[in-house]
Amino acid sequence: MTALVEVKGLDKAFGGVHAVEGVSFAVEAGQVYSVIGPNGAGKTTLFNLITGLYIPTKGEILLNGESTAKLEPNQLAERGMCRTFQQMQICMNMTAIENVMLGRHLQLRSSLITTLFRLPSLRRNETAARKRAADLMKYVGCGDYLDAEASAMSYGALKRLEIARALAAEPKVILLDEPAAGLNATETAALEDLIRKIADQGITVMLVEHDMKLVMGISDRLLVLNYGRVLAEGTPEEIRQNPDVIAAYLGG
Amino acid sequence: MLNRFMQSRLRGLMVLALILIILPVFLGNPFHYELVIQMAIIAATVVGLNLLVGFAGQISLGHAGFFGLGAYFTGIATGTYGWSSIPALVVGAIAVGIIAWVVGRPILRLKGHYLSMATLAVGFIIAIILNNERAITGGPDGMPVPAFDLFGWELSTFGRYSLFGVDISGVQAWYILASVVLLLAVWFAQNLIESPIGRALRSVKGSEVAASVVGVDTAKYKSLVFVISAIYASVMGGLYAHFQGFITPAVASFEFSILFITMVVLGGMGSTFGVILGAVVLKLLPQVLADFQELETVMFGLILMLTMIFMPKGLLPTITATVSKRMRKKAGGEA
Amino acid sequence: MLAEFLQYLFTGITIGATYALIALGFTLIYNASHVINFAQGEFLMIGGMATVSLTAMGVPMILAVVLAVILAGLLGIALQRLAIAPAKQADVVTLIIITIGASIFIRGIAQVVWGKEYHVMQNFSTSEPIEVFGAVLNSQSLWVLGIGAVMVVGLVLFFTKTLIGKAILATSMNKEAARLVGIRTQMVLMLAFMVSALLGSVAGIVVAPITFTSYDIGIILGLKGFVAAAIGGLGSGVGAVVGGLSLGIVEAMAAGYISSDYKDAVAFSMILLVLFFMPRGLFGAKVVERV
Amino acid sequence: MLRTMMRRAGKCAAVAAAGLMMMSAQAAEPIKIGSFLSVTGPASFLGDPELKTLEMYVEKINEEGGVLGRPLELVHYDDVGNASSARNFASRLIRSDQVDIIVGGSTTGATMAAVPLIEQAQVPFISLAGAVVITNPVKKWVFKTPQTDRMAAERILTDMKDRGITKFGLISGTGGFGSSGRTQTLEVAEEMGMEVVADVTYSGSDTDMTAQLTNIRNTKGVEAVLNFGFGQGPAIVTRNYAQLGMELPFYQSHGVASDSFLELAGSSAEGLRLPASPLLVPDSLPEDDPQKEVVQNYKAEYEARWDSKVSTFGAYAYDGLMLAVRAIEEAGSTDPAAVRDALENIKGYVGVTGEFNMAPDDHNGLDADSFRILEVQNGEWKLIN
Repeated sequence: MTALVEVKGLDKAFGGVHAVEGVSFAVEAGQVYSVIGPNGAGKTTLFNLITGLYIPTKGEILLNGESTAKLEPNQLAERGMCRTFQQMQICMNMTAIENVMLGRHLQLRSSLITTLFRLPSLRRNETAARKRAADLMKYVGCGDYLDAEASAMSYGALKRLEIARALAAEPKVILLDEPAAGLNATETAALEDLIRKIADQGITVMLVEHDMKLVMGISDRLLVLNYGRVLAEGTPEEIRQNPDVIAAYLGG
Repeated sequence: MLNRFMQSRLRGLMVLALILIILPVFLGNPFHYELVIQMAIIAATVVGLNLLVGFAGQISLGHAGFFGLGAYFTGIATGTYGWSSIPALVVGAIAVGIIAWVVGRPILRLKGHYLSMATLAVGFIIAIILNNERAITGGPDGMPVPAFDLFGWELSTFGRYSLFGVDISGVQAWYILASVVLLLAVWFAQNLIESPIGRALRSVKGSEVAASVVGVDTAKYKSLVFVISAIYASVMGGLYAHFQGFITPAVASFEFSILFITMVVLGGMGSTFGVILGAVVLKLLPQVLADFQELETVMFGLILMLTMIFMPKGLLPTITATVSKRMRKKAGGEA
Repeated sequence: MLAEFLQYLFTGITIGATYALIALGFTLIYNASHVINFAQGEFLMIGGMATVSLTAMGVPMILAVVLAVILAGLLGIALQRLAIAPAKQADVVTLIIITIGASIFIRGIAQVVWGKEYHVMQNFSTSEPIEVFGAVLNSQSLWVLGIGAVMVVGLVLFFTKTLIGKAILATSMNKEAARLVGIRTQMVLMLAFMVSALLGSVAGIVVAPITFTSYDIGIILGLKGFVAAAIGGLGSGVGAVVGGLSLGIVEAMAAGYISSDYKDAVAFSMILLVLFFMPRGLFGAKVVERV
Repeated sequence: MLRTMMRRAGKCAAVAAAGLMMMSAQAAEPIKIGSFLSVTGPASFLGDPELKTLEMYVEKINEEGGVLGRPLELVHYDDVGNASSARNFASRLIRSDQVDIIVGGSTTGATMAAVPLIEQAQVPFISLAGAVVITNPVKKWVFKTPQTDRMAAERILTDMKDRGITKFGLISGTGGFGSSGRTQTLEVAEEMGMEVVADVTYSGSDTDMTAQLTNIRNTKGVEAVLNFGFGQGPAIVTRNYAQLGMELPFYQSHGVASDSFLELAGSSAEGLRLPASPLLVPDSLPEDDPQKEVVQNYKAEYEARWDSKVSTFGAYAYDGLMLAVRAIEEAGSTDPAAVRDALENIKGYVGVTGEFNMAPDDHNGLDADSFRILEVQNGEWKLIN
């Protein structure tokens, strides 16, 4: 079985400083794959590289066996990759549901003429998209905000809204960057359920997260980064027993 | 169903149409009509500009360049080459659209003030060309533009026409034309905003990264909205040229660009009806302030400054926010 | 040939030095507050007009210059306090419109107070031009260049050696952090506007003998200053100087060698070209977008 | 602000209504002289003295009993030098204020923008702007008081020829005045068999024209230099000319024929020549010159009233107003067609600018000789011929 996401010898330097160096790993379809490591280990940089926001200094990323080197983020989205952000990227100039409907952008191709005259086909698609977006909002647990402006939502709700938007794009793989940051215990538990539900649908999940309990509980495999390099890779059980990881985490 | 539809989507358009129907009652003389006609044409231009600035968040300080190109294309095509008005407007719009696309592709990669700078430069270059190509444009002294014609039927502000048996004057006929054009401009703009394309545009302003990771080709949409707003400007420039009967390179000037963007910001960025209000206010202000003579400039600057300081979101959004807050308070008090 | 080239170069450098000084004013305010101050040209106008009108009233030149500079400084403070500070939550474009409103307002007042005529200011020293290899240089150009250089050096020292200067820099880099270490950011912003106004008014005074001065001279010079600042890269002092000089030289060369009709178009095309290859100007900070 | 606007709108409506009601009592009505001028903005040096002149003489005429027993009322708007504002204010004058005649249009751009409207509205219009296009081809309702730029070009080139010059360099502003002047100069030069060997321009906002002048200086065969432009630009050109040490005969156009130009250009202006109205040299005119008295009176009255130097541009407004008054008097009413016909037939009106002899094919009525060639000597204007 070929890997869905494969990273080979990835390097990213910012003015001589290596944020990510020689990182290789593979994520297979259907897995929950987590990336952990101390602050500044290069986790978000890695996600930015995978999703095409940064251009690697060296190395290669394959999505479904295809090199992503020349692809823009939106072209990666067309190939089934979607993500959320550590520093949330919500369009505050739109309503909550419009943010989710934005996620359906790729499914809602309409011509300029159809749009300008608001022809029936567009209206039908819009109604369907709105319904699907509403369902997704309920699914991630922000059904209370169906009529709200994005700017009126709480932090936790926005985090879930961002996941709903990513799901609206019907991705094959979804990258979640610290979804639990800033959430309380109840919210984190709900999030864990949500990630499981997503994984159960057959969507591959990649996760950057600090909450060890959450990560160890739901991950199939883990990647541990330290100073931009791979410290360890394996199942939660293997990681837990890896002496390097223990040393790094205990500050040894 | 129909009721809800009316409420949400077309309410604003209906109100605008109603205002345009009732307004003539208050228009005392042909000059008042002229003012309103100009307001409508300029308002339609800034409705287009607002798509770019208010919704997609891309600042343009050179939009009058496209307005001027449209005006001159129409002026030259109808005046020098004897074209009919509609083909002149259409071909002009296509030509300006292509120019905007060619120019927009590279400069829309720029962000913030650098984009302002680049659009300003484009506007200036257009104005300089119009000013210098005397043989074609008449140079700084400008050129006359024939009356608007619809397949041989001429629309002059001094003519008399019959509409469904009712005798109307030339300015009234123009008023009807300008009203229809404004309503269409608003209708198209609203349709565009509330569509997948519109969401993509707004997401470029809201968060460009978010837009790109859900598959929005932000470069493409920025170019698209740039072209659309340039086409709005071009068509309106053409109508403006016909209506004025005479154009000078001032229609493409930096001052005019600043006036356009000021209308957008003063009225309320991202609010279609807000920018119309902005156009009305800024078009009316010089007429109202004309009596102040020497102090006119001082007053204009002061009003502009104070409005923006105390209503940074623009006139209409601030007014609606205040009104709805009051109403909520009232409703709360009663309950 | 050489004489011709040198002549264009001198012309370009003189105009360019003026642009550079204005661009520095933009840079200063941009650095401290990320505002593009479209009223920057009005500081120039105030400097020139106040000096001219004071000398006409019999005030000695030196005193008139000092008073004019002080007037501009006060205006800078007033602009920040009364127009920019109350609108600090506003959008970038809104702030631009506010400064445009302010510039129209200031210009309006100047027109009422000083009238609409153009005024002459005498050269600071001899009016005899200086000849170099067949090209002539206006003696006032030397003043422009000299005072320009002094001001650039002064600014560098101000930012690197004085506490206030360092505070302005710190605020520009990170407002929150600056506040945490006890910098009164509002005070710093006010200072930035004041220094920028001082800079502008001095520029207005030194160039007045070359360009004449009137109530509306600030419009076009302010605009050119913005252009220069953008070419150089907003926020970069070196950029402002290089941007100003190169804009001036390109204009003069274009007028001399290409077409005087299209020299401004050539200058604006240069901007487009620079921004095409360097989206943040020649010396603009390269920032990595954080997501 | 909105309230003020509403109030004003109300006022406007009230005035309009009142106007309608009073139509019947027209005999008591003042004669409305409409005007749109560039009182502020880049052309304010034209509009400002023009407005002052109009205000002052409307007052004076009213003190002396008005015209046809009716007082004059001046309705004025400032077009800020913007052509589309000019057109809009012209429309306001015609349609809202319903003026009887328009005297205005400081610049050619402002004038030409208003012309199509005025022609359709059929209101007599006396423009105060220079370019030849305003009255050539003749437009039925449009007249003008300043000499055309073509005449200026003819006058200058004749003077050059008299001095034996056949090849000259031309530097002009890119604004309306300079640009039109340039075209006329090129045409006249060709007709007179002269050669324009260098042809450069500068824009109105330029602060240094050394580069353009260097270009002219380095052109082979240049025997003189002509600058066509107005505003502060020609003063800068003059100064740069002196700085470059250029010693060829130097000409300016009538666009800078004012004392303030001398102040700006200072000693650099020494020796330059230009065509101008005799207003700049009232006392040098021979006693038998019919214009002498008019010119001296206008200068004295203007300077007494406004405490500022008289300018030839204000004189255009003086002549415009006087022509309008004369036409109304001759027509015996304010009927537009009658006033227009009267205007077209005015002969031998001696004004400040020159002697006007209107004709159906000449709505300017001046000839090139109304320009006097002046030279700057010791910082003052001297009449050459």
